[in-house]
Amino acid sequence: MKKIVEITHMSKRFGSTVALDDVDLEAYEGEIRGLIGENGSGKSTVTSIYAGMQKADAGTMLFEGKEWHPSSMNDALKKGVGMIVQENGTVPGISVAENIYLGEIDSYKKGPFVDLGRLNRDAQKALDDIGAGHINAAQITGMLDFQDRKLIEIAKVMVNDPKVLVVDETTTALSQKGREIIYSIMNKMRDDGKTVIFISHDLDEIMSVCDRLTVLRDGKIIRTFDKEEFEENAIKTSMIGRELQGNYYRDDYEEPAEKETVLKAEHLNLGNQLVDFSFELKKGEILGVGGLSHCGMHTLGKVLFGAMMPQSGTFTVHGKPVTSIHDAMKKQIGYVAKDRDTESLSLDASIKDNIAIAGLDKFSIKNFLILPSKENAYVKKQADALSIKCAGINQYVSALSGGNKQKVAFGKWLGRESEILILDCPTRGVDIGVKQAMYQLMYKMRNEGKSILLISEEMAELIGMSDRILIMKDGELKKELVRSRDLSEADVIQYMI
Amino acid sequence: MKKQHIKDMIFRIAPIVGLLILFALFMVFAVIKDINIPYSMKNILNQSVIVIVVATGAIFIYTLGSFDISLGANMCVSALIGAMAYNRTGSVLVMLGACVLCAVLISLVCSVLASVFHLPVFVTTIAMLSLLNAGVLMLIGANGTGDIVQVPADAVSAINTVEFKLLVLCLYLAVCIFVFNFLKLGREEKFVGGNPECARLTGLNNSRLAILAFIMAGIGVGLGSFLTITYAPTLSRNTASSVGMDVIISIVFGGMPVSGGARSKIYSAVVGALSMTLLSQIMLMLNLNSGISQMVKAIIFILVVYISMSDNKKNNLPR
Amino acid sequence: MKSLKKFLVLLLSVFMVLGLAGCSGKGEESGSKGIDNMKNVKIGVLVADATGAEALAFRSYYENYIQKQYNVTFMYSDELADAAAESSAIDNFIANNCKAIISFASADRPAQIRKCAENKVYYAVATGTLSDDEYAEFKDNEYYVGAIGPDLYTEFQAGYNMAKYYLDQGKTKFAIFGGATPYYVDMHIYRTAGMLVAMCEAGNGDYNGAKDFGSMIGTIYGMNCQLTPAQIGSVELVSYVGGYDFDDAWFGKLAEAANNPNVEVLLAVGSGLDTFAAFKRPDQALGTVDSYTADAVKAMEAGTLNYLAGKFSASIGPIFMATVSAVQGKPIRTANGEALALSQGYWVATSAEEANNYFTVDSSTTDPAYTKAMLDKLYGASYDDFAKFVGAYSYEEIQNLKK
Amino acid sequence: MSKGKRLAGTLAIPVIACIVTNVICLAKGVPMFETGLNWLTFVRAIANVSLVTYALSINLNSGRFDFSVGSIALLASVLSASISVKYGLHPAVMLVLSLLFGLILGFISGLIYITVKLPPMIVSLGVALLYEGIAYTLTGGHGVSFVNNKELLGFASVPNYLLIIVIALVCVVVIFDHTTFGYDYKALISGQRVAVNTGINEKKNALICYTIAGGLMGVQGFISATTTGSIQMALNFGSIAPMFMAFLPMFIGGYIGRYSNDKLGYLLGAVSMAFVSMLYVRLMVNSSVQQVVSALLLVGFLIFLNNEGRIKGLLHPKHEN
Repeated sequence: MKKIVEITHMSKRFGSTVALDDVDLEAYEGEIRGLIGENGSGKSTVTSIYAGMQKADAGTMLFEGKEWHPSSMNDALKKGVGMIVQENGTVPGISVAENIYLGEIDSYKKGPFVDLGRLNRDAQKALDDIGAGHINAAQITGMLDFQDRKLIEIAKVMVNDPKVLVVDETTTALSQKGREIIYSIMNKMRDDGKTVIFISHDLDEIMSVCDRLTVLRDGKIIRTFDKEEFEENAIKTSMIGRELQGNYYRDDYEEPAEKETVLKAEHLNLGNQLVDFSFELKKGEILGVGGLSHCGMHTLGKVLFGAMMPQSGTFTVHGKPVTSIHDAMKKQIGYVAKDRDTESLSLDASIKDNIAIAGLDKFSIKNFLILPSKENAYVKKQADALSIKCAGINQYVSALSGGNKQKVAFGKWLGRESEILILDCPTRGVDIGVKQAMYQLMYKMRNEGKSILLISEEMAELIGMSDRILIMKDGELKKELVRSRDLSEADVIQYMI
Repeated sequence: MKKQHIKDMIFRIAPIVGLLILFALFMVFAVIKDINIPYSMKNILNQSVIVIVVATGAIFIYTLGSFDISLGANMCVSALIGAMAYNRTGSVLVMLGACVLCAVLISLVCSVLASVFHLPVFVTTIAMLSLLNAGVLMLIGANGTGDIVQVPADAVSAINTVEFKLLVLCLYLAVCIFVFNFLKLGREEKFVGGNPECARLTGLNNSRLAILAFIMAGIGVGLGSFLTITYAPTLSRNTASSVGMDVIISIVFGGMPVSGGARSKIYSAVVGALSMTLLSQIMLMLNLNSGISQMVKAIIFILVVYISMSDNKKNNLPR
Repeated sequence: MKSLKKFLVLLLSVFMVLGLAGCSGKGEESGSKGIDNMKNVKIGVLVADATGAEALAFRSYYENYIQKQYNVTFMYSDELADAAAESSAIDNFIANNCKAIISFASADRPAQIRKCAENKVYYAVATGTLSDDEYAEFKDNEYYVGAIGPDLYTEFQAGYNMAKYYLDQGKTKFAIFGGATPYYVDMHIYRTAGMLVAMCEAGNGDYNGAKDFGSMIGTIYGMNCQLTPAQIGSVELVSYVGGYDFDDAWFGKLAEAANNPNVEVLLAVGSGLDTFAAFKRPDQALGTVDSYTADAVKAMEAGTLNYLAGKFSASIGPIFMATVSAVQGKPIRTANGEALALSQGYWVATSAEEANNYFTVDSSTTDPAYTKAMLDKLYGASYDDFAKFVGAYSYEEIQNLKK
Repeated sequence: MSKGKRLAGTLAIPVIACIVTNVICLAKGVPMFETGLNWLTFVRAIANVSLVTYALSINLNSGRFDFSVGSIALLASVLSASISVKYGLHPAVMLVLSLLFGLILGFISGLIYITVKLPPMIVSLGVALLYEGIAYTLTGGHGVSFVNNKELLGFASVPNYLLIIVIALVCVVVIFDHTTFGYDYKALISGQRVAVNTGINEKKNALICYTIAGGLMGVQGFISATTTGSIQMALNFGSIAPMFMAFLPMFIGGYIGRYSNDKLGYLLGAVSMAFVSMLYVRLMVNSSVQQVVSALLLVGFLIFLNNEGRIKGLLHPKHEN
């Protein structure tokens, strides 16, 4: 096998954080190489540097044995290295075709002008080629859902026929159909003797898809596993640097002790996101809500927190209706939003600011005056309880890793001693160590009699943690499943699609 | 780690260093040009005080990440109303009350309008500017004493002292610092400026906070218009016409980020306004023509703000 | 290290000696009272307009002529928009040890005078006057030097004369640009009133019930200074525009007002060249109060402009001499020891030749209307001599004085 | 969207403006368009407002607030007028010079922005002061006057203004909708981070934006100057006034853009404003009333724009639920 990607002694810092520390990595023709590691381990950083998104501080890169210095993602793509990024990689305000040829419109010039007809035709062909022909190339990208937008990115990369394809945590956001498209592309590339670098935090997925697997931790390469060496515990151990103690999920299968209903929703309607939706949340229960990305479950979370008003229907907490966010908070509801960086946290503010803001009424005197000592004590308590890794509570949140950011977001609501917690994808983009801590925390809270609404796109998490699972599809409640040992992912998925 | 820390420090104190350098320069020229330094000191305070008061209030609006272009016009209307109130009643207290009440009311109308109709705050203030300018002409017309509205000079001469102005300034500054740093309101304002959506999802009522911010700013404008009357009891349609832009320039010069948020500083107004006044004084001593002194001012402005704010780490251009 | 200290001590002593010498020198100089060997006098100048042609002509006379001829330094303020800015500017001048202030800014003259008097700085009004009440308050104040310039009645007269010039030619259809009239600026209101009164007399009619000086001013105020076209007996005010909006509607209004087919004469209370001139038809006449600039002369030659009333830039020479005299302890006051209150009118040109003569003198920095030789006679002069000199302000009289 | 709906959405506002203003005029017994001069005033207003609106919107759409547009018009026209008057140049040459100086000044302004990387609003404050100061210093505070230059003043004519309006519209539409620069520009507006990561040169794009905006303002300065033959100096932000006339047409343009092209929308917004201006002119509305009406129009339209859904809901209450 020919070595196609070769990275030696690469280092990269972001301010005070060391993202990559002397990393050596190589990949060969005809393989699907997995990259796995906790958040902040550097797996996205190393690949994004190779794909031209940013520059390394030190180290050398070779591509097909030659020096490799891409000036931008487009430059890298042109020369044969394409990357599908984790976050949204499309521009919403322009057409699909323009996104596919973003930064390369120059090649569609007819005289001084842009030949829109040819642009659209070529883009449509690119979409058809990857099996995403249902997308109209002339459409405005912002009108499409997340999955179709991902497919556009894939088309954008594939139209350049890359020799190396990097897929960064893309599949979590995709439905089965989307996943199949991407798997088939990856397999075809391997079969054509090209290279795929696949990044995922989903151990099962990465083990089934990849030929070899490299584990990163704290910006260092820990170990590379060959296919035959794949073994879940060994990989996990090398990922977090120690043996996982205790269980990942909870291991009891008892019903909640109490039967008291704390939150009750009746006939909620909101566009196509909620259709005649009714359910009850009991005290001391973890209620999972699952479905595909756009089934309406994220909207449900916002509605229950008073952040969106349903068109019709009611929901009550202890029999009293919730009228606004402020009211929801008074009724002891807490909400951790799905989009951490834009909805849960203010990145340019400190840990203290972020945690304190939700609890101002808890520690201020007469809900008015703030004494620094009380504030610090309040924040410190949460930070310690969650063991947030930071230089101090005055550190800016933007400098924290994903997991620690999520802990801050949790901290906002723990301090308020919320009785009902609405958690929308609480472990999204969080590494295993933190994930486990979160699960333990959720379980502990459940046993203290708190109620948790766990909205999640991860099947295993729902099955592993929930007392009951509500499956949503197109805004409707499709199925209610009760916790049991026999529940498998297939059981759950069949109601989603 | 350390290096970064030091860099942050430098950025943070750059405006203050700028103020000190300007002060040093001022002293050097003052000695060379043999000017009346004690009088000049008093003069600098006198000239900065109004901008400081108004700008300090305006910080609350800037903290939210928005800004108000109608502050000067609001001040003019409030001062006119205050002066008319004095002429009716002969009471300085009534004048103060009228100034503050009118300014707060105008701010309130502006912010409530924006919040009720979901308008962008800045654009609302643009419309407000036109309305207030028209209002000024009408008030002057209604007053019927030519192009001016006047309060008898002896009515306010007793309080036209640096000591009184400093007292007003310190009181208001103390209140603002207190509100900004020790009250729930201040925290919430800063948080909204950092991330409005997150603030909303944390139960903060953004439009209520915007209204409160405008009220705080309105109080500053009201006090500013009161001080304007005491300083120059003859008002015209041009009263406070330069204050609006002076406030923006001073706040930015003082190191306040225009995007607001957690890094907002209440003392920016003080530092910025004093710096700008010192700069003008230096220009005056050099007796440059208006055009050249404005060019020098512009260049120094961009340079100082560049040193204190520029974020070269970011890939993208700021917006 | 030691040598450094020594050096410093040496330096210090040198400075001290120099300083002492300087002080004694000053003492000597202030003893002699001649205008040519006085020590440098710093004079602050307050301006409300830093860009107008007239303001710049005045500034040029002071900076490019007076400052070169006399041992004085002028410090100019920025453009002062309101009373607060005036007050700040005076503070600045006091801090910079100005001995006197000459003011072109009129937002709050009493406040200006009070502040100057409190700080023992002489104060004079250039190209303007105080109201009677104000004069009564300050005439005995030793720091108030006085005012020389057109009083409001003179402004009224300027407007009256301009309109009358055309009415006498038998013109009956007028358009007026009222300048800052809608902003309640007296100077422009009085000029406008003058024009309207002239029309009332010639047309034997009235403008909204008013026909003379007293009632016309009241009527204009009564209209909130927003004038409207009207038939005035046999004369017609066909159109009227006021304000300085500089927006499209304003340009449109100017164009419409000027280009009205009925209008024969365009009258402007100020800036006629920047407003009406561009829209004027060849068959129309244009009269304005403005200053003598090269453009104005050209406009007169081209027939764009037929009547120009303007202040001559050297008209601020006498007030300068009165101020310097006061600073040097030789104040010029009336017999009762009161401050100066002298009126001075406009130079009026109705032909290109006249305008050109005026402009030549007015713009000269070597031989202006009032030269050093002429002004020197005013230094510490008697009130009568001074008043006589100022009173003879017409172009011809000044030319005679020169000879 | 159907063609009919597009046409209706595109033309609704200008047509309403036209009808309402004309009806008011007629009610007062003054027809809006009587003489050729009326048309000249009308067309000049369109040219002026549309140019400023394009210039301001180019950067504002990208989140860059620019206080300096007025100062660019001022300085560009001072430079071109000084040269043209001195050498007795043809108005067309002065127009080209204004455009050129505008482009250069815009370029410099953009260069400062991408160099110091400060929020554009701050940079534009500095640039406005700087350009005002330069203009003042160059002319000694006098400004430029060419009242006697009949040739330059003679530029003001309906065909000339129409030509400018059409050329400006064609230029902005072509540049922003049909060139690679325009495609990149749009990508940067709605997805700055993604676009930059993909390899679009944001600095170059911003620089071009500032340059084009400057050029447009140069032409606007030329129109202002040749209207009365004089350029008044401004200090201390006196030059920012023209910016304010662009806001309402910009919002109108944004609304129309939903149905057709936003640049065309800005022009139609300018046309609507020109009708309103004509109303002020023909009825000799005094300036304080004018200010109030304009402010109310701005607020009113914004309220409509931001509450369209609610307003429609009020007009057509839903019968279900």
